[in-house]
Amino acid sequence: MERIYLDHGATTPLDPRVLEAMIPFLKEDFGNPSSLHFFGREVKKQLEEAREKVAGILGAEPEEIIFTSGGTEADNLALGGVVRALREKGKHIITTAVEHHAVLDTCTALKKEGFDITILPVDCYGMVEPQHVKEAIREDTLLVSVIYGNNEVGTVQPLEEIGQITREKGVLLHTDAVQTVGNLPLEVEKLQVDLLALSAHKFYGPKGAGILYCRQGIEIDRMLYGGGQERGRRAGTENVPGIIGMARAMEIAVEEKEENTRRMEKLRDKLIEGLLSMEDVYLNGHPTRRLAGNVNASFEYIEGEALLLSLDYKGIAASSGSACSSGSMEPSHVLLAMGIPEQTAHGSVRFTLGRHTTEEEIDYVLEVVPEAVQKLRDMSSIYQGKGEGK
Amino acid sequence: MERIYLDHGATTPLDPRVLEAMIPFLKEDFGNPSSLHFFGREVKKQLEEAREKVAGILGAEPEEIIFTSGGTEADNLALGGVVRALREKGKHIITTAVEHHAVLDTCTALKKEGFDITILPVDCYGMVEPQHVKEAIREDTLLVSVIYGNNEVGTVQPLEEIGQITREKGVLLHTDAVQTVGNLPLEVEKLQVDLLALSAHKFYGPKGAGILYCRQGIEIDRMLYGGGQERGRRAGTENVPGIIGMARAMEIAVEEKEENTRRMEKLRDKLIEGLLSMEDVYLNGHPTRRLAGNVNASFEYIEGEALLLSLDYKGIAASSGSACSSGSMEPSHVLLAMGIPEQTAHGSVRFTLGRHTTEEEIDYVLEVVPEAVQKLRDMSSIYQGKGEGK
Amino acid sequence: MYSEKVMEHFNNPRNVGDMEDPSGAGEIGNVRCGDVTKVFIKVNGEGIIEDVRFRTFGCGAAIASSSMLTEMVKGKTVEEALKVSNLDVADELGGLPKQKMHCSNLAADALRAAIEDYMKKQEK
Amino acid sequence: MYSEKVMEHFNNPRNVGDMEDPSGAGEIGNVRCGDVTKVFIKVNGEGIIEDVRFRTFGCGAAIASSSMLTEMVKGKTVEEALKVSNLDVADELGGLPKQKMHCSNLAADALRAAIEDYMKKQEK
Ligand SMILES: Cc1ncc(COP(=O)(O)O)c(C=O)c1O
Ligand SMILES: Cc1ncc(COP(=O)(O)O)c(C=O)c1O
Repeated sequence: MERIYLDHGATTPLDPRVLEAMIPFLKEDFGNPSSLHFFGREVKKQLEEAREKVAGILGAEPEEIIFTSGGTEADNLALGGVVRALREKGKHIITTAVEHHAVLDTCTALKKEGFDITILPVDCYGMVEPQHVKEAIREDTLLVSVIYGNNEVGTVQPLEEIGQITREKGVLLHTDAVQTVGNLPLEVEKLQVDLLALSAHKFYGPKGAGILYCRQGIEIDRMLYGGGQERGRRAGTENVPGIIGMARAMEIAVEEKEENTRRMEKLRDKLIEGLLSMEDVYLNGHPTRRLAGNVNASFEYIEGEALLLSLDYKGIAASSGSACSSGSMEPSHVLLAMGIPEQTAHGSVRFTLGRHTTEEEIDYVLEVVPEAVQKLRDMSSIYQGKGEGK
Repeated sequence: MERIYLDHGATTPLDPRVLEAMIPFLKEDFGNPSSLHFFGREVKKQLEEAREKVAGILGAEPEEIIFTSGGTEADNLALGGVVRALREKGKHIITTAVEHHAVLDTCTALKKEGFDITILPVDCYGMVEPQHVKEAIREDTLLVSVIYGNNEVGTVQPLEEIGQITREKGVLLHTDAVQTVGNLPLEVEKLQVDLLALSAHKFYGPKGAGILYCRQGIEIDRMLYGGGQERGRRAGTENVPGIIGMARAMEIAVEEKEENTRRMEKLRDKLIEGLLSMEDVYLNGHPTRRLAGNVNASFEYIEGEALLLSLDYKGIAASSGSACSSGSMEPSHVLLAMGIPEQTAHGSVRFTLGRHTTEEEIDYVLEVVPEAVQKLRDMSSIYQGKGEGK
Repeated sequence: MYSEKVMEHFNNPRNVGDMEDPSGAGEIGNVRCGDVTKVFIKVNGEGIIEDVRFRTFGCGAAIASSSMLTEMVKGKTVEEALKVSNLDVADELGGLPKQKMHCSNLAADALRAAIEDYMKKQEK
Repeated sequence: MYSEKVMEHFNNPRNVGDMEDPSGAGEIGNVRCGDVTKVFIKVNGEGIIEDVRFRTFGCGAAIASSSMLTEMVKGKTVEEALKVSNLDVADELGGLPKQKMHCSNLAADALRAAIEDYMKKQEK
């Protein structure tokens, strides 16, 4: 069976050019970058070149880049590291209701440590109102954390406006930019952010590597103790092949950004249009301010996982809600925050397009989805036939 | 120039058989194991097979294996995770003066959180006295952490005896076994340990993957918050190629353990003998209870890094002290704990042999080292010519 | 994640649909939880379940469990059918993932509700 | 980590050794810190450093800095030599890693001690 991968929000295939860049480091260039001898020095040099490459793309200094094991660690380090280092100065953190669990669950843990958390609401498109950020900032606010491009519904937040507010108020701003590489601008000065988290495998890089940008001068407590790697901010022998691959993947993603974005947006809009032509199907997330590859739709009267399995049977890989929590029957916290009724939230499926998605694939999806949906609706205890409504 | 790598304690080259096992996961098998669809399920299956393989080698259950980003994270999670989960039950941690910084610095951080740390002394060989463990255990002791095979001086601790004590006293025992794979027994029941940390790149596996064995029933607080991976004990998309490679590397290491250990011990003893035939050179660590590949010697009147550079110039890669701290001029905490005078500690160099080390290489080293040492001694302000002493 | 048997029942569910004049009908679950299962039974004079139908709003496990259950109880007496537990259904499906076990409860519970409905009607 | 110039001086250090009847001798550092540098100078009647020697127990940076320093001050007057700072030595070596900067201090400090020793002897 031909298989169509429309789950690029969960992970992406490794770009062959990235693998090629990694191979020497999986073979002869195996040294530990901390070693003083030849084997170490050569690798250290390449590692620092990768750091410069990443820094260049973000418009940052190499010293501001902390390599981590992934997006989760980057988010955890950003939040925990900063507020613990600043604990003498305050105890308040502001975030939003549509963050990834890597941010939300870290906040829950920090709450147990005595920090105060404010979770900002979003509108029906999943957008945060900058004014709400402004109003929520208190004397003792240390950090605001706002996701850049939402992993579930694709909504892009007005980061620059929020950044202007946090700068005025002298509060730090972290953004989870994991879903945005190769799609949205990443220059930290433009975004006005102080911390920014990335994960390589979301942009055709390898699993097991991530980045935390941390603006110079920001105090950050380490989370992993041990060797002096990453200027004492993240201990542990560096995942050298992973980091080299990540830098190369980022470079490619940025080089090909315009073209890929244009192509994907066109296909995305075709898919959205096709799905919305069905009865009782709604688009979740913002109609225009959304990630180029993201289509999230709710199919009334059926449950998302069931549709997912039906599509899988037909060779189409999609996801319901966030990949990480799709094992549970909890409706997506993002959809609920947007005010979508639980029944409708349960019926949501996410298609995330990638670089290699073709128009033929979209056509096939648009052929298969209506059949699959109808079959499930016909089975559904809460569906009474076309046009009969809830 | 031909290069001789004698720094396998810092990191090892990736075994080509390991790379071969990883390649499919760097190409077509790229799915996210959390995804329900075909791409995810296939990868999930392989990931769980890797877990079973690792568990089998440790004589453990698959549920007891937590995959991490490396040895540092495994050590950090073992200590921090356990004592934080048990904080209601006590606040005392026992460890030794010869641990890796991943353990020692975690203890320092835990001290700031209110935990009590007892650091046990060692004898002149770097050995812990089990009786000392027994005497140090208090009513409120939660955890004992003892390194299995020392990364600097190679001394192997009497874990089984210590394990018997901790079991009798009902206290948990963690061991940092990072240096021991392919060399020492790893069955957790034999070792009587409750937690055990490993790092793939130390046994010809990839950088960026590690293991924490955590006995069933032990409460452990997660350190990374986010998705539900690793049964909720370690969030973040799994480094699938790294984990697959790690399991394969472990399999190979265990299969070839007898043969490699025998070969390496022979070469190690030849190197030790050759070095000790020089004047004012001492072996650090235990003469027999030591890792098969470890030779750590102190060369009086000269400084270790200088010898390292001289050897590097002649194509020999070694290290002074632990790889991670070799950038600083602090004498090794391990050597100092063994009662070695600072001057002598400064003059220590570590050679760590590997699977591919040959007798010719050792012969070459024994040719080069005396020349290099003499040249540096002739330059040294504290050396007064042969036989004149300090 | 799911066994082949689960996927087979999910893709080719047995006994789907409504029933005219059922001897008993039961409904369990609620839309907010993403799970609603309806079961209809036709019981003959000897107390044997001659026909059974279901409709389910729910995940793959919920649909497959409903389908499996209907196959298991068709031709059984109501007393025998009452003994079919959620675990029996899951076993017959070749097992279900732990976090999905609750989904298989719905089917058996809905059947039980249908049988109670049938019994109540009998009393009248 | 180290520049080529550092490695060149480390591998081929200039002016190593003791000196008979030096005009001045200085020693800085201590063995517990892993760094001891001795500098000997021979100063002629015009106050010019005609010859200079060093011996160092220390790391690569310490040895290379000592070697570099001796080259820099040979032929200079003692007054000129006193102006050579640790940073000048590091610069001349093409830079040193941050954590190694303290090692380059020893050489210049030992030279200064040697010059002081020379001056004290002059006073007598
Ligand atoms: C927005 C967002 N943040 C963080 C993460 C976590 O990244 P990783 O799983 O690579 O650690 C993800 C991936 O699921 C994500 O989509
Ligand atoms: C004994 C020991 N523990 C822990 C570590 C840390 O492992 P990693 O650097 O792979 O995180 C090392 C490696 O330096 C080690 O030798």
